[in-house]
Amino acid sequence: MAKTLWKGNEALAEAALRAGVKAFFGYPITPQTELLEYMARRMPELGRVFLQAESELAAINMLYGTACTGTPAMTSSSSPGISLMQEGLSYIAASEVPAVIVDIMRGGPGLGNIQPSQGDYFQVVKSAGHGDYHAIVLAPATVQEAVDLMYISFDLAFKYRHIVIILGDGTLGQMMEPVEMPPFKEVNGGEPPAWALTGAAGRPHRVITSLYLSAERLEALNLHLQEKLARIKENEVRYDTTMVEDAEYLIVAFGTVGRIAQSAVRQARTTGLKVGLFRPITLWPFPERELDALIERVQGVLVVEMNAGQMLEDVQRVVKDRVPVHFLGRMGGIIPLPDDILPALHTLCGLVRSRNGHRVRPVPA
Amino acid sequence: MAKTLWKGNEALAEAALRAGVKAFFGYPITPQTELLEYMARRMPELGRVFLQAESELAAINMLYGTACTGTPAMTSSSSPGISLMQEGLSYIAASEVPAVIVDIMRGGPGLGNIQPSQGDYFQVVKSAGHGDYHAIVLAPATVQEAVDLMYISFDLAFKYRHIVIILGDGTLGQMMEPVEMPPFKEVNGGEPPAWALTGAAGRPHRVITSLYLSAERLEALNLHLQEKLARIKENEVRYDTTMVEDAEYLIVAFGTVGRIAQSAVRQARTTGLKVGLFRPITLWPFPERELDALIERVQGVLVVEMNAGQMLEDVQRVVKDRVPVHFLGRMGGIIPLPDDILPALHTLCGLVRSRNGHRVRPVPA
Amino acid sequence: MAIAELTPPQIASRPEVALAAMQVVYKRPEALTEAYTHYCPGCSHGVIHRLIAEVIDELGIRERTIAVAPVGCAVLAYEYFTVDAAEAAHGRAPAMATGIKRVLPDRIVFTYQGDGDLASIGTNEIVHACARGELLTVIFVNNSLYGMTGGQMAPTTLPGQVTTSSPYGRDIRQQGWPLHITEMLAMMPGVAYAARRSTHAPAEIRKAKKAIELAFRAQIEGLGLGIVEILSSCPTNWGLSPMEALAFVRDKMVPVYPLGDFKVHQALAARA
Amino acid sequence: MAIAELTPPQIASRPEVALAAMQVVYKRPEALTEAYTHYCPGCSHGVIHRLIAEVIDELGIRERTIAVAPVGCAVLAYEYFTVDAAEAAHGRAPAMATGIKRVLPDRIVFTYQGDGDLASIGTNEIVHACARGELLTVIFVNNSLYGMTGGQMAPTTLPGQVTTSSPYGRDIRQQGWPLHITEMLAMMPGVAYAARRSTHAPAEIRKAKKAIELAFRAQIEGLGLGIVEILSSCPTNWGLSPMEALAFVRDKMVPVYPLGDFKVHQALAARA
Amino acid sequence: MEKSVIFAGFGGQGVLFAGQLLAYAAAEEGLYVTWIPSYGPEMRGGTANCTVVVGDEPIGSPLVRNPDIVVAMNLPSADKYEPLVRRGGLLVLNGSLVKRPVQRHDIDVIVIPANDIAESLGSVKLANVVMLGALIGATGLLPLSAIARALAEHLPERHRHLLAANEEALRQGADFAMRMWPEVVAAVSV
Amino acid sequence: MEKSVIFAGFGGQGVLFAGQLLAYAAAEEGLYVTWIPSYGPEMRGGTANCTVVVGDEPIGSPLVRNPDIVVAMNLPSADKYEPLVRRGGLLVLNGSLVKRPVQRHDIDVIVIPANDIAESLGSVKLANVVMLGALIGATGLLPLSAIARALAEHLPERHRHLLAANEEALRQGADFAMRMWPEVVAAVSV
Amino acid sequence: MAAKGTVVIDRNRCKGCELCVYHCPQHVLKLDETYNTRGYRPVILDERSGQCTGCAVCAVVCPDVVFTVYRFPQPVRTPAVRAVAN
Amino acid sequence: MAAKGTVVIDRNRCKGCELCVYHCPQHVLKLDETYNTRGYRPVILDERSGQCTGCAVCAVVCPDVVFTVYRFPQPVRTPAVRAVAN
Ligand SMILES: Cc1ncc(C[n+]2csc(CCOP(=O)(O)OP(=O)(O)O)c2C)c(N)n1
Ligand SMILES: Cc1ncc(C[n+]2csc(CCOP(=O)(O)OP(=O)(O)O)c2C)c(N)n1
Ligand code: SF4
Ligand code: SF4
Ligand code: SF4
Ligand code: SF4
Ligand code: SF4
Ligand code: SF4
Ligand SMILES: [Mg+2]
Ligand SMILES: [Mg+2]
Repeated sequence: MAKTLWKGNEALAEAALRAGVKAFFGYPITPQTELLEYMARRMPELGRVFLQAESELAAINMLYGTACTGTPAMTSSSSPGISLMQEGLSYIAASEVPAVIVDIMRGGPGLGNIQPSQGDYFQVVKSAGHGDYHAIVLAPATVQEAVDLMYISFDLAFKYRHIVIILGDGTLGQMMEPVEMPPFKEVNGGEPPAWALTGAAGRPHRVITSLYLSAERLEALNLHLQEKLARIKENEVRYDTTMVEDAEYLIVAFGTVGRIAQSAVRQARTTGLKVGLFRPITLWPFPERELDALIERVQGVLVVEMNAGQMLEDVQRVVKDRVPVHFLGRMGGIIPLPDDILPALHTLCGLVRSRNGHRVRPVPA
Repeated sequence: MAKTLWKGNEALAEAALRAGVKAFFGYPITPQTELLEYMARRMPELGRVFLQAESELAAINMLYGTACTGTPAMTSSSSPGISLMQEGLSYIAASEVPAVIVDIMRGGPGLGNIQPSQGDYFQVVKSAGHGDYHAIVLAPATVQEAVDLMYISFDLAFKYRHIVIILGDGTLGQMMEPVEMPPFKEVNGGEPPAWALTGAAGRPHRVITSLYLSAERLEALNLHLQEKLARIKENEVRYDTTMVEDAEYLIVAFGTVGRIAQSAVRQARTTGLKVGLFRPITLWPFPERELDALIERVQGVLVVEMNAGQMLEDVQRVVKDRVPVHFLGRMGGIIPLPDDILPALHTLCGLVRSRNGHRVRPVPA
Repeated sequence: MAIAELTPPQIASRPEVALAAMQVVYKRPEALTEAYTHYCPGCSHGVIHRLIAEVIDELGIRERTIAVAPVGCAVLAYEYFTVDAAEAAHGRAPAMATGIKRVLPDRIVFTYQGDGDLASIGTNEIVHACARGELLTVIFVNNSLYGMTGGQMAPTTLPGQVTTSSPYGRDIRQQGWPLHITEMLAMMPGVAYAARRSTHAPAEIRKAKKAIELAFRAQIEGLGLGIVEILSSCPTNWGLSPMEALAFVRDKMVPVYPLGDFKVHQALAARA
Repeated sequence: MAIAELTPPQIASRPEVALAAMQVVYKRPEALTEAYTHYCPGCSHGVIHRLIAEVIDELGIRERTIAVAPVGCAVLAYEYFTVDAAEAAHGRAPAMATGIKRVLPDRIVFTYQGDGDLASIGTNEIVHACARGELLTVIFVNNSLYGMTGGQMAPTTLPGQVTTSSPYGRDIRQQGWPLHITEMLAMMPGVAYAARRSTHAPAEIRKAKKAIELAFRAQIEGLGLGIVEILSSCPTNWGLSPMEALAFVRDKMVPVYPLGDFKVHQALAARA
Repeated sequence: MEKSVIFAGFGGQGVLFAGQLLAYAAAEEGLYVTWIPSYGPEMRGGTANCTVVVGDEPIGSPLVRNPDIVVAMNLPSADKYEPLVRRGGLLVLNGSLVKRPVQRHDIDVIVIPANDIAESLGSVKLANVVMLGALIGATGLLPLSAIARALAEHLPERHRHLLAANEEALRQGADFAMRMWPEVVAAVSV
Repeated sequence: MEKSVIFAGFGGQGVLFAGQLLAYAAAEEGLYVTWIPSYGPEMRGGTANCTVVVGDEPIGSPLVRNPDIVVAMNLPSADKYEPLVRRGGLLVLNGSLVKRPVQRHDIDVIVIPANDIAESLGSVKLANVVMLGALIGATGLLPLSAIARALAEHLPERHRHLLAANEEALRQGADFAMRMWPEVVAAVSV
Repeated sequence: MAAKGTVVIDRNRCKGCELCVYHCPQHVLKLDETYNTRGYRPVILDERSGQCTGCAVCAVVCPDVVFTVYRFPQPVRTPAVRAVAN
Repeated sequence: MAAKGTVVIDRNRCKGCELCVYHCPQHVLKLDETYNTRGYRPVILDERSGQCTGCAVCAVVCPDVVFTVYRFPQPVRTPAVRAVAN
């Protein structure tokens, strides 16, 4: 096993290189900066494009431009920088060009701090700017998974001509873990896609736009986008489970919290509590069907996030009234550790036993 | 009745003047520009501040600055411009300064077009940037209601030191209706609030920041914000209903679509269909309890929006599995008229009667 | 049949034969599509489009040119050129063009931007494209206001000029002085060519074309960014007839925005 | 007891009595809080803070001054001044300051911004604050890179300078030339005072203070925006000792960024 | 009672203002009313239209797919809206510019040479008010005097000197409808 | 088996690198491992720490509130982390800088004059490796040779000439622990 | 008069802005009385068309690329050259 | 030597950057051997302190406002002025 120790941010960068990214545009922001710095070193070595943009706004629009040429390209940032990219993301989605974005989340709102957080769920999973669409959102829990997801993200982006966002947090970006790096993909050769802007040589000129002055045509675009999203929903759902087979209680958590919850599950099991973990890997498309199926078999759900309850709403939509849904959220850069999760779990189990009608009760501290 | 005919955008501006807004910062964008233009004429007349900003980014940050002085101030824009304000909104929320924003939505994603839309629900109601908070979101259906809500928005903003967003669409902005304008509020006199930046004359210096380097302190801020949001949720829910008393089916719609749905309800009633309308006025806080109470008494719900189903998710969270929820969405600037809603209503009723397990079925066209 | 024998009525009746034999002094450039433009009658955007197309034709670069259209009245510019084109977000054309050019360095990339687009919301992107010396050509159309949204004040609006958002006339104490951004951009070493031209008379239009050519050559020869600011008329929002609007450009705009070259890379100087 | 009779050991043992009788040549300005700063040893941010505080004291404006802190190493500046202060989003300090000044025109508002903040992400906001001639004072700290995030390239990074995001040295063909933004801003009529100073030697520091004073006077006297760019050391990210870092400023930065006044409003000229 | 009217024509023919006059008058009469323009892509020239809904209950939808009444001031508008008038509704055509026969048989139609009447009153610009007059004359939707008051109050300052001419245009439009199309006036159910 | 170690000290004392050495070695041994630094506010000076978790199953939480082992290289770190070591865990203290007695009685403690040993080897900069050596010596968490290999592979280019000195520091740290704290070595349960 | 050149007018492209009319040094252009398919009164050569020199000033000022301009190798006698496409 | 001035050093404010040490024209400053509460070796007046002129150059270059500088109305005899706050 050829594993080497990689820092999350750098591993993401290296995986992107191996996946064939040909251009990187970015702007420094903690806790994501090592990704940019790694690209600054390696892209020129490989004869590819690295450019530090003057801002996140410029970065996303440079990415937009490169994407229009059918070239695999990406940017990365952290929460406030992602807020600045919302307009650009909406343009990219409407234009149907492939783009990969990494968001290594930090504490908010506002300037907040640089500690890990999951406060971007809403803005990344629900909206990403004005209009109707969702990006494909991948939430790795380990550095290896970050690498693996990054490695396929360009394929997804090109397959659907869509935005793929890798959503991590400061922990993932800063930690080191042993990683098996995938091989370098052959990136040269191959015609640019049939929609790409390359110069109208010997063919009619092509246009990439997000402007549709007629309401009918803009609705048609939207229906097409919705149809595409439906296809993605059908084909691209990813999730992971731990000990769910006989679980009576279920933790739902993503990313770093997902892996931490795994420890909590193992510890709880040693005390005889039949707990399992459901970890969505694609936050959009959210693994609704898969979670739904599990709900039939458990007595209560605990959602754990590093926010005030954002994915929680998606879980509630799936669970409906069938079992109680509890929530444990830590914010501002505090990471919920197994020691926090276990009491919340016990509360859930206790409450479930005592009064069954109870629905949601935040257990923040 | 001293009603005069007002165009939505101008009525909003005039109502803000009467409510005591002292500074307006904005950037032109259709279909909101008349609001800015009206302010350009009237604010100088009243000796107040009108400033056209160089961009929406600058506008929201000018507003942020003015808000820090404890001065009632506002900006207005439309969807792509609101996307550009996401970072600033997050800062304002974290800093707990009062600010009023008007969003007259247009078709998206991307440049889209300038026709009416409700595609900003997610970005305005759910996220408005990174981090955990919700703005107070008011969704008027008529020009009169727009005026009335604008008139109280500064009170709300100051009461909670929070963001208030008036969420309308191109229809509301462009249409004229008879309006009774509220009286001018006395705006001079009154000390600036105790947190406002005014110069440290004879008192310790004050700081307004959104930076909390320690995770503990940032979590404390967040818990405080959540507590504040809970208070808002308790006190500020607003909604409207039409013929819900004996309704067997319920339409849920907001803003312009809400008023159009009212026509549909009246027409449906003439055919004997017992339909009612639930129209959230505050989109955040969403009238969960109030809707919940109604759900117990109906057999099916039809959500109608000018988007692909955004408020739909909140309705689903409330309805859970109790009755089927159908959805009718028009996009790209197409406005769902009663003629569109009635067939969707009939489908719902038909389906409800035929197969009861059915949950959500979009009926887009 | 010799041409001289043709009587004019004959030409009129069989123009295809007759005209073919004549010397074509001017014809529609290949780089323009057949589409009718949506511009108002007399709007200079159309003139500027044509000049760009003529230069593209003459330089023989049509098949390797990529255009970036702005948000503004020229938002549909991509429908009027027979080159590949992308539509940028408001103000971001230079960033988008950078993204294109960096991965396709042998293509010719130009942006077309209004004064609201380039000199207001998009100032950051143009400044930094210039600072980096991106090999781009920028056509900057200054009509002193926001045409598309109905005539609001721009940073380029003249002192005292009434617009829908400066209803009492632009007051320099409140709203600042007209922005001479091209002069500012010219200061940066990354800019190889920077000039201001006008559309108010045939001779000026010819000079504008020459400047556009140099702005393309700056890119083609790898010298740096080339930018031409072109004073342009907006009869509609000025409330003037097309001819009056050109007079407004000549009499009101040119005094505030002097025409000329602000930077000519020495490698271009011979051609200027 | 006459001062001359005090022997130094007595002074040392009863400093409060003895020193009180002496002439204070320098003491901590009132406009500074007692907080220890978080800056690295030898970082010029501290010097610049002190100069601002001294000027505020001397102008007697502390109680009506409002500061706007940037995102950058000086993000906590609001903890170090005894004036009201707000913390802006990255690059947006001029917009935020505009919002403050416009509603409190008799207050004195200044922004404190790094080169990443002002000359990269925030270029648009500073250009337009200048274009409008906002009555603001801008202290612009140029340390040639992004200090806070660990030393990445800024638009101000020197040609060839190695940073964590220009690991092979800034290549002007790829990353452009250093941005002389103060010279560019100086061109705008809305700017009443624009200068560049340095912190690399005591005499330079004294000149920097004078410039800061003029930048405040420009605002106080309603002449326009005043901006001082100050070349500043970042020993940490340059990997130099504090003294070496000052030498770097003197030997490497000053040649690229010439010191001097670029714009002095005539009403200030007498005082300059 | 709820009635919807679409005014349509070239930009510059004053259709938005005609609609506003109706709306102002309705508001003055204490009725509920909405007025909404087509605010198309920011392109110049082209056509313009607005929808006015008047009623004695709060107006739900300010837009309608099949209006009760269409006032079409030029041929493209006639072409576009004739098929949309609701069955039994009314189409008012500017006969000066629409020379073709009407296709529908299930609606009432009034054709009035509005440009000619307007020109006879001194300015073709008055055609919009002539058309509005015809609409009022035919339907009695509001008292003519209410429209006249709205005119007096809302005619832009720079057109003040044309007030009398406008009032005359209104009256002549109404007269024409009542005189020349008595069968429609009698039948009209809108 | 899963063990968590926190390395803590002043910035500049090399605690992050010491943790990385452990992590590299663990990875080479085919174990699961996570390393995560405190990445504080971007301020200079101050303290630094990192957490290493080693195990033979995939690591869930890369962070722990109560680590099995703490390596504290200065007094503030000792003060901060002594109370957090899990009951029965191990605290390795740099005796050169931490002169105070240990408060806890429910943990094992090794005190090693790391700075002094390091200085005797030519550079106080070696103290981090001395401490790491002591940890390995006391716990046998990994073979010393694995750490030595990690050193050989990951010592930055500019410190290459100090490789031998580093190896010696590692050895002496381990020796010291085994020689001077045999009862701990015997008891240690981590 | 001897015509030195002529223009072909793309009638439906013309928006009747009259810029060419004002600028034509020979004053040979005017607006038509009738409308083109897009509702504008387009430009036509008037009775003095024989004075057209093919100087192309009209083409230079026209925002809508309405003109194709020709020059005769040698002058063509008699007036009223009127070439209009479609 | 006759001391013309002296400085009071706010010991815990000093970060030991030595800028004052290098810049003092009289070379009367040096770093202490011991650490202050924040872990830095702060500046102290050395044995030549009597040569301090109260010129305040140290205060000008110091990034941490460590110095208060005094000047004596007339010179004070003997060396070793050493004034350190707290
Ligand atoms: C983010 C954003 N803000 C505002 C707008 C609205 N908008 C469209 S065009 C335009 C101004 C265009 O003016 P200019 O660039 O001068 O071009 P012109 O129309 O004058 O040619 C504006 C503000 C937008 N589409 N997007
Ligand atoms: C929108 C956004 N992007 C990026 C950052 C990260 N960031 C913090 S400080 C900084 C750069 C500061 O550099 P400069 O302005 O030169 O100040 P210095 O630290 O050098 O004094 C950056 C990029 C941020 N906080 N917000
Ligand atoms: S509005 Fe002005 S700039 Fe826009 S097309 Fe019309 S004349 Fe041209
Ligand atoms: S990183 Fe540089 S700029 Fe920031 S405090 Fe340290 S020395 Fe100063
Ligand atoms: S070519 Fe010259 S002379 Fe002939 S119509 Fe055109 S402008 Fe007039
Ligand atoms: S300039 Fe062109 S568009 Fe204008 S009238 Fe002449 S031919 Fe027609
Ligand atoms: S006052 Fe002058 S002489 Fe005295 S210590 Fe300071 S720099 Fe040296
Ligand atoms: S300059 Fe200031 S901080 Fe630096 S050593 Fe001297 S007294 Fe200390
Ligand atoms: Mg313009
Ligand atoms: Mg800097």
